[in-house]
Amino acid sequence: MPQMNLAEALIDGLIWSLRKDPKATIIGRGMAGHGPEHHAEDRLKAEFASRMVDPPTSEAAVAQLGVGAAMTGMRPFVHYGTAVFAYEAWNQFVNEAANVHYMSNGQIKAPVTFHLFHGIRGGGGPQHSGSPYAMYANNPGLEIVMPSGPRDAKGLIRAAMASDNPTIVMQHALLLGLTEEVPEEDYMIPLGKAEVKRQGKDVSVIACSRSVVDAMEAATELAKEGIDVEVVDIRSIAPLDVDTIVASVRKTGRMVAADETYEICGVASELIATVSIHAWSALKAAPVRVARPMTPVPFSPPLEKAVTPGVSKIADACRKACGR
Amino acid sequence: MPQMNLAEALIDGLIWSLRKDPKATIIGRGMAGHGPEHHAEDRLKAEFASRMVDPPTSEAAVAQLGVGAAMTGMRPFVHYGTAVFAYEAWNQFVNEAANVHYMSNGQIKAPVTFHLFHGIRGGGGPQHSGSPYAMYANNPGLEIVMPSGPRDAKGLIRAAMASDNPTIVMQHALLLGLTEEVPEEDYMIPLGKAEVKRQGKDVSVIACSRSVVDAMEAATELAKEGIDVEVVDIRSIAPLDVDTIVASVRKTGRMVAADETYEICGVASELIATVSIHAWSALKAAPVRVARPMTPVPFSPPLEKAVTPGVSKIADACRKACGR
Amino acid sequence: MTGATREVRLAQFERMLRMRRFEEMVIRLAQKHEYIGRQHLHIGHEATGSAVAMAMQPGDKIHTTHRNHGYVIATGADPGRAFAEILGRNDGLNGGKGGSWHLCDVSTGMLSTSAMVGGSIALATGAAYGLKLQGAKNISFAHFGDGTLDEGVCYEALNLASLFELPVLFVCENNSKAGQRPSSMLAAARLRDIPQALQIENMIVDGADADAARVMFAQAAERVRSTGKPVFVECTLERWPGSHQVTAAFPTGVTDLALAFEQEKISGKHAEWIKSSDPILRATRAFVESGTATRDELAALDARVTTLMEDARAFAEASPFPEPAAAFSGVFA
Amino acid sequence: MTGATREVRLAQFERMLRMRRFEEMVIRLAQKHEYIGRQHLHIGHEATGSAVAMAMQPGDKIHTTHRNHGYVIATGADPGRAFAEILGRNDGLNGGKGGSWHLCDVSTGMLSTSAMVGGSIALATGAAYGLKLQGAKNISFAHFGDGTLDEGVCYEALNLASLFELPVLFVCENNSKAGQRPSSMLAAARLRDIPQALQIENMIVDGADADAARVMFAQAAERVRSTGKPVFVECTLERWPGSHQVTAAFPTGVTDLALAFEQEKISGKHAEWIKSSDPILRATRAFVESGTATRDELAALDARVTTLMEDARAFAEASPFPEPAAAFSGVFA
Ligand SMILES: Cc1ncc(C[n+]2csc(CCOP(=O)(O)OP(=O)(O)O)c2C)c(N)n1
Ligand SMILES: Cc1ncc(C[n+]2csc(CCOP(=O)(O)OP(=O)(O)O)c2C)c(N)n1
Ligand SMILES: [Mg+2]
Ligand SMILES: [Mg+2]
Repeated sequence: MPQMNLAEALIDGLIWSLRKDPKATIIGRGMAGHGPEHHAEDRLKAEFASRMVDPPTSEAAVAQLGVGAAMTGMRPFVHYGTAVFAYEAWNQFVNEAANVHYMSNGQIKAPVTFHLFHGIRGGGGPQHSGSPYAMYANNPGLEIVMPSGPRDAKGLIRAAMASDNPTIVMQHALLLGLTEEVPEEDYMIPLGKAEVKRQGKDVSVIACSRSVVDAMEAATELAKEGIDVEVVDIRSIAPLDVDTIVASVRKTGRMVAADETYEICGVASELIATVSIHAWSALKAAPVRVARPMTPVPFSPPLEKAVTPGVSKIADACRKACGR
Repeated sequence: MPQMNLAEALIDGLIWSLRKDPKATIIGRGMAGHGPEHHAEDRLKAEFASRMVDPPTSEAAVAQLGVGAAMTGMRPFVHYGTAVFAYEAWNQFVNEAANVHYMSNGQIKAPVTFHLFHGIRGGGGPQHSGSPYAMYANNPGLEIVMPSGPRDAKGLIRAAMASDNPTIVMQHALLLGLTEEVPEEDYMIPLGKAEVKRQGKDVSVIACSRSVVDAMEAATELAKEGIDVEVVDIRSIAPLDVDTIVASVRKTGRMVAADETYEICGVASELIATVSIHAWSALKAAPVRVARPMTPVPFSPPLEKAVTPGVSKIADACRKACGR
Repeated sequence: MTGATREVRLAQFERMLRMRRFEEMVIRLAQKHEYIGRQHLHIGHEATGSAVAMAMQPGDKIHTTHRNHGYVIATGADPGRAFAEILGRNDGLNGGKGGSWHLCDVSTGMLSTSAMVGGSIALATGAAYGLKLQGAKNISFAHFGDGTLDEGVCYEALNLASLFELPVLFVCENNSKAGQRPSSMLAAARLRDIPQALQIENMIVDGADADAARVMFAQAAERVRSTGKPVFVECTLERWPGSHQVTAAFPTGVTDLALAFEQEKISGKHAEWIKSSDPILRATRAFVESGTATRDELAALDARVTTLMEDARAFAEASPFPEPAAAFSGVFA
Repeated sequence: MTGATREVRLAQFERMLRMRRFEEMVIRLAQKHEYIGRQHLHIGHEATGSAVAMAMQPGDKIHTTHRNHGYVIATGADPGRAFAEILGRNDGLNGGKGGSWHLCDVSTGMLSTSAMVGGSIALATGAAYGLKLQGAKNISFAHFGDGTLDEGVCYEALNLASLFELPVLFVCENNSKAGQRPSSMLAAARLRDIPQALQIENMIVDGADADAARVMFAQAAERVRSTGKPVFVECTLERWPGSHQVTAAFPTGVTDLALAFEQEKISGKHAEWIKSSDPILRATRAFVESGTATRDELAALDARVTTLMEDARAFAEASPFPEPAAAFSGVFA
């Protein structure tokens, strides 16, 4: 199996999508970011330049370009270089794309995929560090996935492009260089399925996106202290795989919810609420939340670090959940 | 004390704001809705027509009209007739207004008030029934209040207009006709303070906006069954008055979170997470969530009713929390 | 005048009558039924709507706004199912999930009604993009009001359509009033200065003149088909006095075709609109004055349409409300 | 040529040199320090930026975009504090919280930098509204690039400014490239067709010609002050070849004023830009050719500015990083 970084894997997923479906089409550029991994996009351009278009800086109409085209049967992949740019298309995502199928009573679908780079990314500052997937999740009609590694990125993008629903793929900007073995062939990872990324018996860290990577590192560290951490990657916030999450907490009896969306009404809040509602009696201790604190992301490196959920905060949370 | 409906009370709050502060100014129209209460606006127009302006249907630039003017020292009140219209100004709310003070390191403030009618309102359908305050709450830098009655509406609007921060006032469209005694004189209700609207000992319903009204009715009903309900109106989701919420649950040992934002990553999720984190050991049973289910709001009356949190769902949730 | 045959003109007139009688029935339904929501009627826009519908070919797509009923009917949706939808009934076009503001009928090409100002124009631009990518010969229509030009997304969509050369026909119904406001709030001298600045071919037509509108839209659609590029047509209309009614009402009365010939009988505060702005009465008069049809023929047509709408109403009112469980289905495809 | 005194022209030139030497230092800082984020340098825009700053009067306000450094310096912020901000240091203009993309200095009227395309233009329109409501004689400036015209909110802001007659001067730096794209993606024949359609007085100027830009902005600002209405000035510029550098670089080399007179020494892939587009070299040549200043005088001025920037850099690099706890303060006023 070849090694791929996340940028290469997502481009690979995209290439397979375009190969398999003549209705697949791309709106946007810079799909592999502007960092050291950006060359991954070259393969895509080489094979499919004619199916890619570079739109103006008009996020709202560009979203509708995708939605409207999807309503005629196309499967557009619409890329936003930074998730916050899509704030200009908020209405088009949550109040147009999301409603197409339901409000027509199933007469018509909008199989569009929106692809956004999110996250505290190093120097993004107050306006460019947004991770809006908790906000999107507080709205029906959108499938939302957050790949935490190359293999998932490829399989989830393929599934997003094959889905008949509007789907948002949230890629953490700092994961683009992450490398692992990725199958060369075409495959999909079903939307809405969590994955236990590490088995453990003492505490469940329920996480997604970059926090999964951090949780895995924290787990390695905690193993040395005799704490056996289970890491559940929810992969998708909509639909949410409640069964897998609840099963893990029923097993360990303790939970840490770790995620980079903001604390209030964020993904970590939802995970704790879900577990409290469905598995309250299985909890042996209060759940612990690791999330982005309620402050804009400052530019200065030490300040940015202070607001970033990360390995040591997750490890501390696990210790706390385990009464250490 | 005079009786006022909520529309009259909010106009009264606005009138006091304009009287007390020459920098207060109004952008928008239809502040008292378009329903039977709309005449409440006449008083405002009579006294302050020259300080009101009717903008084009340009939600994004209109938001910035307010924010930019606020940055020069004005205190604009910007009204959106239906909350979802402000989706077109998402970036301007969460990524511009919210960041002004922090990212300038306190050099400049943006004391703007955004006023939005939200909620499942009877016939609003999939596109006009939004209640985006959980989404807004998943972002720092905005104060967000949701008055549940006339007295709160007046006092919170006054406080919002006096605040040095960007503040969002979310009024439930169906509460405009709600009537109660409201002090005639000028007063403020501090932002970020919850209020126990009904004392009880068996179960705490933590709610806001219209769900407070429903919870009060459910409490009356449940009293007949021997269940003594405490109703906590959070009034503000940012800042969130964790102490009052937690104190109530510590007292009753049981909680129902009732709110009209969507279930996933909604206000009810946050309330359950907050209590689970801070008062887990005080809980005698699993918390129960009453929220808007993850479906667009259908137009047809029986369908709309099916997705609306309301008295009977809150009452059932209380019974469940109490093991009945 | 035009060289169109009598049949074509009568066919248009029938569409116009259906549109008008449909809306009049909506007012009656609103007076009778409690839950019907707020309506934005298309009365006064029939010449434009019918002309647009007649310019459409099978496979063409159209997206509309809140003021959509006319288009739904003109493009051929079943009026019974449209009434049922407005009443939130099970047999509604959208199964009761959409209501008046979201009527659509994919079988007639009416892909959606977006009730967000700026929604239809951007979606229709996207649909045109989809059609173009698929190499279809079809074109896309965007219906919207003058107030839509206030919205940034409208400007963005116009720019995209021009830049990418998309086959979309922009139908701007300028009723000189955005929503309930006295006038559009665009600082342009003419609405068309915006598409003009974006290098979109544009034209203007009297949107209450059935013949002129039909000819204009036939030409405009032909331009879009042959060039593959967008065209913008501004349709001037005098706003129907009932447009800003929050509650249902008949400010101009139920349309009486006879008034086309008995102008002296027209009185009241809205006499001017009825006399010179009502496209139905204008068309009625033109038929008879040019000898194309007689008063009796038109009256007979009207009677048939009225019966049709009566039957449609009966169908809709007989339709049950959907089961509550239906609320939870169809969120995802 | 203009009737401006030698002093005014030299004062402008000094601002331009400060702007240039500032940016060149930023490149050096970026090469040296790890954490500096992405920079959008204002090299090549100095004639415009200095002209705008000179048209400002005390109490006027300006909002800028991502390409903001030139305005920060031209309007008089302390370069040491500006460097410190770009380095994320405690003495930065924004205490390290903003970085390059959000530099502001309320004491000089520079209210904010929004790094969202369309942010500055709409905020400046709002500021103009605030000034107008307060009866101030002051005006508001909006700096933005040609790509900004792609954004709907930009169009909306222009419309609002025109409709409400707001005292805002729109400074559109047309460097013929939006971001890293080969050209602006507006379907208009000329950028100014958009403000023109919205009935905003508009003009165009060679934005790399210091004298022309200064005269134009003095006039434009005067128009805004006297009429209370918006004016739109398009400044044409040839994009600096370093603009789309992801990593810091000196594609055109450190500016050497002597090249103004030794054009034959200019070579390499960017020779054309250096020869004819660099506003600093153009101004240098104009001074000497017109006899307004000697090469030695200009070189001496340059040396002073260079020393100033060197001191500013030293100040910034000596400034400590803020304490982590600072991250949590100031969310609310
Ligand atoms: C984004 C958005 N903002 C505001 C509204 C409220 N609204 C409904 S209709 C309307 C006026 C539209 O005017 P115009 O486009 O001219 O259509 P008309 O009603 O005149 O046919 C407005 C502002 C909305 N539906 N969507
Ligand atoms: C809303 C939004 N969309 C996209 C971007 C990404 N972006 C940053 S700069 C830029 C290009 C802006 O071009 P222009 O306005 O001409 O300024 P220039 O860089 O040429 O000075 C873009 C698209 C952004 N910052 N904000
Ligand atoms: Mg109109
Ligand atoms: Mg540019």
